[in-house]
Amino acid sequence: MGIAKKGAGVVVIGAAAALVLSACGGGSSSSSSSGGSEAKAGGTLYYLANAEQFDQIDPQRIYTGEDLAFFSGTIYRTLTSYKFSADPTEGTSVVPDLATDTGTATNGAKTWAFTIRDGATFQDGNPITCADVAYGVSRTFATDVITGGPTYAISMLDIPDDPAGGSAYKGPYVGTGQELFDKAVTCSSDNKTITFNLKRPVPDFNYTTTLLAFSPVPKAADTGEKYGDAPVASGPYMIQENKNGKGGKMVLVRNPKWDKASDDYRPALPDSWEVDYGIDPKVIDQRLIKSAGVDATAIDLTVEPENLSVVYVNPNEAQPQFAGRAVSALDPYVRYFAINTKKVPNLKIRQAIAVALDREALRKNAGGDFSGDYADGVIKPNMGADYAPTGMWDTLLGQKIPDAGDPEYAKKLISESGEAAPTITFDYPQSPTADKAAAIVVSSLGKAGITAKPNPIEPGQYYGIVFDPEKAHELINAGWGPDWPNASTIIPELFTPSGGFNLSQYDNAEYTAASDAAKIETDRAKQAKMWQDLNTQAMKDVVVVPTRFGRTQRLAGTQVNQSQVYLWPAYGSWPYGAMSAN
Amino acid sequence: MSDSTRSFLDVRDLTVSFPTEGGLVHAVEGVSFSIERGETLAIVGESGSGKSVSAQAIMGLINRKAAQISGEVWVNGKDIVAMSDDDVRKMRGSEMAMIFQDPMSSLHPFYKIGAQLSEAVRVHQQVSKADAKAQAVDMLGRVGIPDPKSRADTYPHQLSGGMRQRVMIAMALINSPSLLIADEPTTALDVTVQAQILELIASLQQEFDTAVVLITHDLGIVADVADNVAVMYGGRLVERANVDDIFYRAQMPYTLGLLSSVPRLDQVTSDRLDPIPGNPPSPINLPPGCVFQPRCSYSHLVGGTTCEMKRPELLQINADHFVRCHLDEAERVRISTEVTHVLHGGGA
Amino acid sequence: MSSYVVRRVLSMLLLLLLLSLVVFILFSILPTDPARLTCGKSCTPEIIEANRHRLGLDLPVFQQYWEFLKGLFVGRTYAANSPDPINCSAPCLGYSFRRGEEVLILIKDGLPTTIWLALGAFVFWMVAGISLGVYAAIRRGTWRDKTVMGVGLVGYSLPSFFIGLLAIFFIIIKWNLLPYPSWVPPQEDPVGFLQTMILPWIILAILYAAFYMRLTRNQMLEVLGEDYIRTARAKGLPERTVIGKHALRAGLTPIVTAAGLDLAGLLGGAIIIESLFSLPGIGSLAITSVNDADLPVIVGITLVTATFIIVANLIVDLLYAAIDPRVRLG
Amino acid sequence: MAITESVAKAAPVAGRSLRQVVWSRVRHDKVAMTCLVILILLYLIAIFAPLICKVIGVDPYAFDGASISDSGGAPIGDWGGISRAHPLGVEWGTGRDILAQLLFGLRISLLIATSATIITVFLGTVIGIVSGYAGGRTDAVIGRSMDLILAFPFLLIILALSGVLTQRLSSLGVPEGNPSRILYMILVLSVFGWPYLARIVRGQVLSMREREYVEAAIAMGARTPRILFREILPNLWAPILVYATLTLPTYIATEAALSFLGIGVLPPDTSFGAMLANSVSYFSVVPSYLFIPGVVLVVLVVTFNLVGDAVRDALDPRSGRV
Repeated sequence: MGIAKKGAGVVVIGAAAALVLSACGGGSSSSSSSGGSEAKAGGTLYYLANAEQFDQIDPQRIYTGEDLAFFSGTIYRTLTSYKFSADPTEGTSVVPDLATDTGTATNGAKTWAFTIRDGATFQDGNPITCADVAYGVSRTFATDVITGGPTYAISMLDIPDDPAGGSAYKGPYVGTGQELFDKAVTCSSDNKTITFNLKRPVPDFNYTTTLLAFSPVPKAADTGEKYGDAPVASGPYMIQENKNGKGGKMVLVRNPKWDKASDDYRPALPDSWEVDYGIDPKVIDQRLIKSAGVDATAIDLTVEPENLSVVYVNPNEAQPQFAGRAVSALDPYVRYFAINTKKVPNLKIRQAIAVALDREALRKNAGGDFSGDYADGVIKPNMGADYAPTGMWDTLLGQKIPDAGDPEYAKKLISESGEAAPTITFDYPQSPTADKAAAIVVSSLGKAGITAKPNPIEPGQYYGIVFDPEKAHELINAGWGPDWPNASTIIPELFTPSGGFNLSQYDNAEYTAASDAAKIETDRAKQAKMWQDLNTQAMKDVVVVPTRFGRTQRLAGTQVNQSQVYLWPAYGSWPYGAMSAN
Repeated sequence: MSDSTRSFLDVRDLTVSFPTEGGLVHAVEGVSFSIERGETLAIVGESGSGKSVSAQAIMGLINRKAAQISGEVWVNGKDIVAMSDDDVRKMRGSEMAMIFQDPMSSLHPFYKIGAQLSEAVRVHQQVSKADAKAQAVDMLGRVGIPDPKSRADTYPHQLSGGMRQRVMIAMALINSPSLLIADEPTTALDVTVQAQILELIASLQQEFDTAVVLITHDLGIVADVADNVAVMYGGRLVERANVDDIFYRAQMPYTLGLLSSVPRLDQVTSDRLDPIPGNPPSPINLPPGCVFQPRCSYSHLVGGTTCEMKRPELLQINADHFVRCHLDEAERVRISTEVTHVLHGGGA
Repeated sequence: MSSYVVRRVLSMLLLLLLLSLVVFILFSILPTDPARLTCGKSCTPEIIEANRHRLGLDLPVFQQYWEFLKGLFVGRTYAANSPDPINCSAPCLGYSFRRGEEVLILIKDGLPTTIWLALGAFVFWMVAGISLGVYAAIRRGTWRDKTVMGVGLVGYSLPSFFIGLLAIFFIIIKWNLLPYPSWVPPQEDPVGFLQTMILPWIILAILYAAFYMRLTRNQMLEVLGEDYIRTARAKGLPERTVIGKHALRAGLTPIVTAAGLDLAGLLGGAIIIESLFSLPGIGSLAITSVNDADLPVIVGITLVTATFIIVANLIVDLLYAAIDPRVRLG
Repeated sequence: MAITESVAKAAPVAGRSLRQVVWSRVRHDKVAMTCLVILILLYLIAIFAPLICKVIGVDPYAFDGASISDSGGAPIGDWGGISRAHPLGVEWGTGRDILAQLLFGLRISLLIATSATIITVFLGTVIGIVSGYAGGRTDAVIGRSMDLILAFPFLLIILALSGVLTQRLSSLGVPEGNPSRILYMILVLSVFGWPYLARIVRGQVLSMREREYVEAAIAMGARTPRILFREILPNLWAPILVYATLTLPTYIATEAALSFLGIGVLPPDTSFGAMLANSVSYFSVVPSYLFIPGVVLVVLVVTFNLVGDAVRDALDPRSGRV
């Protein structure tokens, strides 16, 4: 789930918060879950958003952590889901949801089967069947209509590629290659058990199935492009109204057809949810700090820098009056600068850039220790086994590099590179804070004789531009978090040509091969080691310059039940499905 | 009600001066004259001589905040200068009215003339809109506007200059004022129309027994309509007499200058015609002595520097003939006869 | 008269046509590829190509323009060949794939807020501007005049976004005199509406008020020197009538003209104020669309705003004729 | 806003001797003279900003990590960390010196506004004269295009096109980055600014065409360009001067607004608008971020307007004090 998506706020006030706002992820929750009274049913929870709309409401198209967490907790059910828990390991463990269990893998993890629970129905009362799930999955293949969503189904399901590009199956609308899909995804005679036949072993496929891309869609109700306008709910809530833009809101009310008996995953305590769009970040802060009236049961996604000292003593401790309702925790994101290896092929130069960069100033500008810890790779410590220190700043670059950078050494590297000191352009989504970061990049690289030109891009267009090989420049600001706690959703995505987030345009055959091998490694421990090495390898090759393991701060109102006020490791989001009002 | 001793309009020692960046501007200084109902007084003089200012002072149209006014202006037994602005306002348009020089710009372009007239009615009389309108139409008819009923619904720009001036006159007389001040009522109009307008004024004067103050620089008009004439120069009254005295027995060199600068049809040779040399004085710094001295071709006849240094008094020659000059009587009479003789075709 | 209006309307339409063409050409050179924006991170050239075709972006600019024009009158259908074509009924100002909404509807949604904002500010600035201007003119030269003009000059010099920020800082944050602005339609919550709008109104009005004050003053000074004002006084009209009726009526005409155009301009959205006070009006829509490179919306707003202004031009001229009988139309 | 009216009013028929009259009038206007002096000072400050910064010992680009807190990046000390080293405090998160940023911001602000005004005046005058003198089709075409330009929501257009047009400029050989961006600002301001002046000038020319000296010149068979620029232009300087002096401040304000909306100069450089935009995130904690650049901006604009007014009044006493 890239920071790629999620709408930026109004440039005037919102932009400053755009990046932070889209932050979401896993990690240990600190100043939270300090008891709090017993969870009670009823009431309304308010989600105060700066964004003016959800990027996507169509289940197959949702790909932002926060949104996945929100919608899977409220209106959509998937075969499997993550346990609601603040604990890093528990909180990222898979539990059955629409399926009776977490799936059974056979054929060396190349075949996965799930059985759908009895009594699970759509909001129109029709029972949810295997066919509905299969149909939902099939929509992913209509890449011209169902855009923006994860494409694991395409890359994993056992369907040949189309020589002309993409999959041989073109999705349910065109219908081309339907038979291939029906071979790959089969339903039992009672239409209850769904079987996925995969290209390659996917040991953690039941993690993949937590994605809403694998949630059921009744074929009859599918309106393709516009399905998101009136989706059919399978979860405890359904959309009563949704008006985008400033002053707009989405209201979720109870889905009368949802049967508690068929769903022991979601407590679904509140009577309704209200998402208020397009509120100014300063306003959100003020309202949650005051926490008056309906704001007592409100939640937000970020705390503005100016209020950090109001709410927190330090990144790990909230001010007394906010204890229990202020969260400050590592999010799942790694913030980094991708180096376009096509435009900067010379390793020494890439090293010089990494060496010269003043990461200390950058971190300070982002909010100091509130903004996270120095990163040494693209895999975060809270990824568990997959993480191991890469030693990027100690050994990989030839010597120890201070956080503030080492211009002299950078100069030396450049002279060794046999090239003149380069002139590079730095792409970043514009906001006052990002502008200051750009200033830091320019001057710190300048100290090493590297001429850097800032290239601010409107946040809303940012990824549209930097993904375009013609338009992307040498240095690209980015952030990435895993789709589930396995580096298989990081390394291949970021560093292989087939990856969806390969901003570095890194194409190293050997590396790609190793990555592919790691993907299909069924021994988790072995796999973890492989990811660790690939992570280190990428850093050694300076494909990216990791700057921060991101940290996020957010607030909940005084009347939000505090036993669920924590950052859910699964998505680094609120545990929406579990939250309730006192 | 005017008391017997005082004339209907009695201006006494009127002085108007405006403070400006450049200093105090003495527009009018020590002007006195009087006139009865039914009479016509013509005030003549070059532009800047203070004619119009005097007239506006009489109408109380001069903003007292912007100017210093002293002296007395008795209209029908009430002293305008001493009255409150609002009382004067109430008299304007009812007891005294004024016609302006340029009929083109003196009517409000946005309102129908009927409306503009009835407005004048309704300020001073408690009558219904309808009545006021009726009066307006009637008045328009009386000032010789054909088809007044429909004309009342036209806008000023739809009328000719002459017609507009008639409208102005109608507006001035609609409340049958006893004093009418006409400030160069005809200068903006072409000759044929001029005559008509003057006749109109005259006839209406008969009808309402109005006292008319006619301000002009055109002696031709004066000869036709005025009973008395007041000659102004540099803000001062330099000669005042009945019309015959002015035309045949004027004694002030300036008056004579004016007379001789009038082109006359019966004057075969125009070479006789000699305009006054030089320009009128700037009202800001008037010469210390006789204001006319710098242009006066006779001041050398007065011994020493009297004309340069000493302000001449207003001398009374006979019952209603006054003159302001340092020359002694004999000299004045001599010059007068000399000039007038020539003018009236006696000589050559 | 009527023939004049017809002629004006025709030339107006011509101007609009020209304008829309210019807008189209201007924006056809924008770098960001809307097709690229419609497809997320997992994006292949094929997908982009497909999208581009579906959005009709593979057509030459002029054909796209033609499609657009046609859409205005007969409506149009996007992605006709896909399973779920998007129908945009006439008048179709275009379709925002970014927001999955017809441009016209987006603008309609924003318009009420913007209209409320513009009208409110309009009232404020006209009342303040004209009354102060007249006052200064009557008192010309006095210290009162000088003070009013001085204040006016400062007001004229205050950048609206700066006073906007000041207002937010003091009135809302420091002194808590007003709640944070959050738009509600008046019919839903009049109090909240006023609480939200009062600041934007005043701040938007200040600049204009200052300008109209100066304008009014100059106009009045000019008119008060006119002969017909002297005539009015000679009639014995009370000063109140002279100023309030004769002078004001004549002095107002150019003010009306300017006011009409300014109001029209505001109906196109006050970008800065709307953004500062997060009012969901055309201005906010505009800025968001700019940030998202949501071309159809930008084009739509540009055209709508321009239309307002051009129409206002016509109305103002008619008004002018209504006020000043000397003006002949045609 | 339709500044045209006021200026048109302010434009008397310029006689040759008017020049001295105006100057003497302005000279006797104490306020105006004070402002004039201030303006000259401001321009000097802008020109010598780098030098001044050196003298005071501040640097707009130097990051002073020591002056900001390590957690949250807030400046250490009251009022944005005002200290001997940083007279007006430092920027949140970077510790860059506010005073230095102001001085350099002033530089950019004046550069853009001044050049834009010059270009605007040039365009407006030339086009206005041509359209007024040529009349006929030329006049009609120019008139239409003015309507066209004035009908555009220019703020929106400027924002929407900034990216691409800036690139175009660089591809046309203008150095990438700030040069192109500044040039873009100057150009768009001028492009959307000239019609107002052109209208005024056109009006003046129309009334002037009939004047004796022009007719005389025509009668004497003078060539059109000569008539335009020898006979007519000299008599237009009054309205042009007034327009220029009143336009400059509006351009300063507009430029600030634009950079507030994020299309200003690139980092590490900054401008008033950018500083104000930046202040938004912090001003409830550090008000000085808002006040310092804001006040400077206002003072700048007010001073310009006062001078502009003085000139206008001098040219047209009616519009000014008695």
